[in-house]
Amino acid sequence: MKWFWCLFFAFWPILGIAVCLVAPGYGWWFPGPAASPLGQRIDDLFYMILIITTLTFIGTQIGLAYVLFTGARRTDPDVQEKAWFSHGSHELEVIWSVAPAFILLFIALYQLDVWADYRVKDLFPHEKMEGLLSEGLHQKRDEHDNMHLAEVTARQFEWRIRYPGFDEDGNLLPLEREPQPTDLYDVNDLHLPASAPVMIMLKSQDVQHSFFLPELRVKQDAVPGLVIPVWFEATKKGEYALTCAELCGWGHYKMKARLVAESDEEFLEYLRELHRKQFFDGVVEAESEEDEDE
Amino acid sequence: MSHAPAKPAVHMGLPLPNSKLGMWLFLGTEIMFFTAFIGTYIVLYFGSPGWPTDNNITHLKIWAGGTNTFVLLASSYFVVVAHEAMAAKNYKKAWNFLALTMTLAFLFLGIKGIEYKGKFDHHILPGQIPETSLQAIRQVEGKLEGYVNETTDRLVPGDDPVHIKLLNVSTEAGETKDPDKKRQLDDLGLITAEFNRFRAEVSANTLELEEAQQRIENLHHLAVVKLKDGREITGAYFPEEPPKDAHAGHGEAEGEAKHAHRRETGDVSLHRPEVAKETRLILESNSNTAEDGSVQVSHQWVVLSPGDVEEVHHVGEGVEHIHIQSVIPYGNLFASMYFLMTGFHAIHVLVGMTLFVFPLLRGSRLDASWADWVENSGLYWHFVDLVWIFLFPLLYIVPGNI
Amino acid sequence: MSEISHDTGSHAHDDTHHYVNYFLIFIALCICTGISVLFDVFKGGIPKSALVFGVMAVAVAKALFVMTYFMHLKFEGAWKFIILAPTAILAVGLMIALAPDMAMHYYTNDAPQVKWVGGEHAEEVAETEHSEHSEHQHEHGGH
Amino acid sequence: MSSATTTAPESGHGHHHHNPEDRLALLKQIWMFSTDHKVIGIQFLVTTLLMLMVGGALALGVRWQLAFPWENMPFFGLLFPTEGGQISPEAYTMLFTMHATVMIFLVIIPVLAGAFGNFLIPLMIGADDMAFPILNALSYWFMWPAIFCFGASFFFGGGPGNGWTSYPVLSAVPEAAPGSGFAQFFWLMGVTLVGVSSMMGSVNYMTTIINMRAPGMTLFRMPLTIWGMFITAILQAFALPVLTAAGFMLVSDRMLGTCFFIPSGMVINNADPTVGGGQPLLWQHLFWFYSHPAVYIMLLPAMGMVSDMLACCCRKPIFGYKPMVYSMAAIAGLGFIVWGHHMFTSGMNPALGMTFMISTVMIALPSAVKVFNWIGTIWGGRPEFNTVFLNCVAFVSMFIVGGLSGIFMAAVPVDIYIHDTYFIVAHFHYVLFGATLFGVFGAVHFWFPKMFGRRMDETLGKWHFFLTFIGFNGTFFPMHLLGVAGMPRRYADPYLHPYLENLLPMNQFMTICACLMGFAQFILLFNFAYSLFKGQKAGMNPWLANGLEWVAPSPPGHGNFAAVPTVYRGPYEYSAPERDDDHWLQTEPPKSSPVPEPPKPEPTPDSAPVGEDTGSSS
Repeated sequence: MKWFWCLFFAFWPILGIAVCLVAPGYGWWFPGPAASPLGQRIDDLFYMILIITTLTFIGTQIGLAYVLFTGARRTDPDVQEKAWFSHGSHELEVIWSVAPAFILLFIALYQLDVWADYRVKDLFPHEKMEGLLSEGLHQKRDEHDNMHLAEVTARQFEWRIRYPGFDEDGNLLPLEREPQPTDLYDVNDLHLPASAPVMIMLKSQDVQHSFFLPELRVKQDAVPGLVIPVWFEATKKGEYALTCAELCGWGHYKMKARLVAESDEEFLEYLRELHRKQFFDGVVEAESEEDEDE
Repeated sequence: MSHAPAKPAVHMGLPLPNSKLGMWLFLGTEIMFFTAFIGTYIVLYFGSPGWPTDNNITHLKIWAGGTNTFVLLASSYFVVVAHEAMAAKNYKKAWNFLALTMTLAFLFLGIKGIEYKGKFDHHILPGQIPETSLQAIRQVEGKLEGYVNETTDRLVPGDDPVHIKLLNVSTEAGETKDPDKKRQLDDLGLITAEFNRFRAEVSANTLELEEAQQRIENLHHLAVVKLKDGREITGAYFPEEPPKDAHAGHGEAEGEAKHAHRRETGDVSLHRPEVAKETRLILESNSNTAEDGSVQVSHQWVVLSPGDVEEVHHVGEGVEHIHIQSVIPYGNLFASMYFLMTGFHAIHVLVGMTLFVFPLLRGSRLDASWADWVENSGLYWHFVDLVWIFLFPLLYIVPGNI
Repeated sequence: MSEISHDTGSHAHDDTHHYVNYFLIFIALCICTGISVLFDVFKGGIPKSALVFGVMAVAVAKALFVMTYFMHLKFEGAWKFIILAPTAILAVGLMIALAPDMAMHYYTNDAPQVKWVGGEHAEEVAETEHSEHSEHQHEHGGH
Repeated sequence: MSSATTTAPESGHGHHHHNPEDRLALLKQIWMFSTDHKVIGIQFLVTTLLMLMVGGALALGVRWQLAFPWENMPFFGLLFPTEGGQISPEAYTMLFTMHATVMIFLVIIPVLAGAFGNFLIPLMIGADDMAFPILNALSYWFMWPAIFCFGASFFFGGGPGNGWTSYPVLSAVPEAAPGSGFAQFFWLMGVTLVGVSSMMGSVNYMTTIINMRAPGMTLFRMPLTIWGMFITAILQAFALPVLTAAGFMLVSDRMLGTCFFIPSGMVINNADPTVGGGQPLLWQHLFWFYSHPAVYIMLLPAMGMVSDMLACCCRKPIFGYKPMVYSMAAIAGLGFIVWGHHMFTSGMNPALGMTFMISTVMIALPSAVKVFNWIGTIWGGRPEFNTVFLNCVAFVSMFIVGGLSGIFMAAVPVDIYIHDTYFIVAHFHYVLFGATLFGVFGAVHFWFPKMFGRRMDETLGKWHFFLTFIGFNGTFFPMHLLGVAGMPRRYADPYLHPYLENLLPMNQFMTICACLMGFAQFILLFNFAYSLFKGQKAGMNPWLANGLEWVAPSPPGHGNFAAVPTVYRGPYEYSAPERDDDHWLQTEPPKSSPVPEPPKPEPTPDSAPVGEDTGSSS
């Protein structure tokens, strides 16, 4: 029976690793490769830690299996051997304290810059964002204007999105902190350019939510009372899932929205369309209703 | 401890009785408990752009805090003396000093009670302080609505919802035989009409804080004035000299500006004309139904001499307790912190007092077996004192200076 | 707690410590309290930071007096450090750790009263508050 | 009972006085207000095992919904006859909230500190009882109002649907979770009462361990179980008051109109805008200041008990006793400064995030040292593959997984992605169930003879272990993959989102495994009840272990020891070469001095060895 248990404990880590190896084939893995440069760095970090932990896992499990097997052998009726009377080994303790310490310290320090790039305001890619706004979108800008392209306000249980509007000449205005009469609104449908990093203001209207773009590896809580800037960059055009990752009430699972990353022109055209709908003077009512149905 | 006293102490450990060690460890946990409160207070204070620091606004009384500090220090001293007396086997003295401590504890709570009463009187209570002008106006609107609904419910019997009952107020007033009740219903009708006008303006968002304040003041003075010439005027009635302008500090220019603004919107009701002393002044409101069916209200100041007035029936007395509260940004947070910290401190005072009750109840039978009890509850009492030593400057003196 | 067996221990312990004039300590504490009240009285004449520092220093001094003498810590063994040091470190550490998030806002604080306090109304508020208050008093006095 | 010096180990069936009447008398005491630490320990054990079944049932409800969303739920569905047996999303939030609440506050914390802490501490250090027996009894009886409060919260509307973390503003404003009005209040009161109970326990344990050790039981002769309990008590004593304070603030936010955690201007569920100026992040800080150390509260005693059991089962001294103690102290010390890693995506200051990240990564170090030492303990041992040993090996093996997956979320950038996904769920189940509960199962089997004088059935025990282990890994290992696939926690219906649709079969597989695991627990309960009356009689020392508890009768009478035992060595001197036996009781005097030396007087406070751990745990 003891051999059975030895095999039992040796078998399951092998099974675990096997499952992990086949999982990507069944789609039980990341929802696609990271669709943003920062996401790729996060993935790289994930795989690096995965390799380190897998090696440690294999090492410790082999060690465990080994000591179990030798222990089991020692209890055979014909081996009347006493257990090894040892209170430990100073050298071993030092080795297995210092070696992991260096590895852990390496992991801790290695990742700092990814975190800093993601969250420290001074390290945001301001220049690229500025370039997108003034050249790509031809936005008329002062130096003091912020670089947000949209304001996302989470509420139970939807995402409300506010875009800047156009001035009389049809130029895109900067997005102000306070709502403006020219602003454009949409719900659960976030359109943004894919050509450069973009930044949004994240707010909450009621409770805490979390802005989660799985394919882009972006997650940031929307904290009531705070306006949090979030930047990300979609590397290719397309639709991405936008979900809520912080419990926000019974309908938490329903906060389903999408991020549409598109070209600058498509984005501007989308805003113009919003503008047309929103400031439609209501003369041809039937037509506008049809528009909304679409 | 478990062993018999005759045996030498054979257990390992510290040269302390378990009870004292346990008390010290417990005090460690208590320190963390108050750390959470004090830490919360400190970080929220710094995190709020405008903590209310004017003691006139927050009704913090520094003399009360200072006296209480002194009271607690004295009680702490008495406990120490009591403990010493226990050690010296002078149980009578110990009892007396414990009793003194108890008295001071009551004194502490009494002073605390006076402070709390001041806060209650001025509604410096968590959740009840408006922090922007809009909130102040909305709050008074809610209070007025509460008054109207409550009075309606009281005066009009039946199970109908309040808004149905309100429609029936005038009918009821016409039908009732009881003159007293009729007058009450009439009053209610007048107040409701004023309230509805107030509310309409609030929801239209055209009301500034000081205008709202004037409105409420007018409402307080709402009266039905019967004149000698038989006329009856309903409106805000100011019998004495015009009350001193509450907003004198704002200067003429601003007042003028406001005036102009109101004239534009066709409402001249808000600024009382300057009249001589001993003149009665009443704001008359006339409502006319316009062609399109909407009700238009016009206001007009009527100046009366005392001789004109035959009888005054004050309608606004019922709502005189309803005021617009001072706007205190971050006042709720202040009130929350104040009551939380002092409240939990007061609970600890009560617990300490409970601890002292037991030896006090022993009376003249207090003996050596209570020495540990007195020492440990003394330790607890000193801790209560310690907390207050920090609460006093943090709550009363430091705010506004950093 | 009232077991007789403890008495021997605690009394033996009590006998070892020195006589303390508790009344003197009490007077010192009262003087300290007086000083902190004086700080408040002469608010105008002292730099604000000095005032805060002074008041808190007085509070710490009072706390130390109470702990050393009233709570007999002066006469206790080394265990007092073992119990109190971690507590003190944790207590201070918690506040320090809370400060970057709660006391300093890395992200924009978005609340109506922030606009009210910091924005256009800033001066007006101060004034209206004051006048409202006096009016308040007046009304209450009138009744 | 003879004194410790003459105590000979007895194998199998002992001669002394435990007959069925004794056990019945013991059982009767369970229902009474007893101040005996053993009875209180057993009371805690029975209560928590029952609560384990409740918490497990709630978990199965959650699993059912994830595997068969919106299909009629067996058993739980009966509570929702109007929906035709479907559960509502509100009920789903209540299910996972209460599952976590019951498991954390009513199972794991009380089973470790309450049940085993109470039963073992006085026995293992050679005391006759706790320092404050009445306080001890109160700490048990405060559990019942807590259980009542948690129970009551079920019956108010939607129940407390805010997760066990109960983040404001959701939990602070009743309108935010319609129907949770009084439920959330009762829930918070329940947490507070559990806190009071734990607080009384922890002060008691610390005093007992510091002051009531038998002569000769120096700090470094204490079994690791005692070290675990001691450090746990310290963690509880200094972290829990902060949560209690925060709990009071949250209650008053809900009930009294204060605004510590409610910012102003929030329009919640079309109610009036909130008034206030508080900060929701404050709760998260205060909550995790306790609840992160609580994770170690839920782990350290199990680590200690597993160390004791492994040494005994392998007939071998613990490998690196002092490193084990130091790493426990280090875990506790670091455990106080890592709470922020629960808030990496919460909008915390990035600088604070970096600090917390480094401390979090470093806490893996003492955990690693412990794992290596456990493997070292088995290395060269002579293990008997009994239920106790199997559970202990499972503990080590599962803890490795839980510990390693922790490194992923310690890395903030990776945590940005996996935060609040099933990866987190996988991680903490591997630590709390995989490690702690397997340790507890082992401990139940190991100390059952001491509690009741009879052994638990080996065959049933092994079946229970086998099925639980399979079911456990089948349930929780795939959760890592769900997390990597980006499935957020607490979703009543993840398949609403297209990118999660292909995870349904895996969820169904996990649910089946969870049912298997749930079924296996009935074997444990049956074994427990059966062995109570029919189990093989155990003598004083059925495992031939060294600890002080094994020189007391099984079950120990009131006062535990006939005479105060004297301790001559540490508890792990198994297989010493100079002896014929492979064990060496702590109370057995050295051969060189047959006459026991008079016990050493108390050490002076300056040499008080407690300093080493309290100091570093700050």
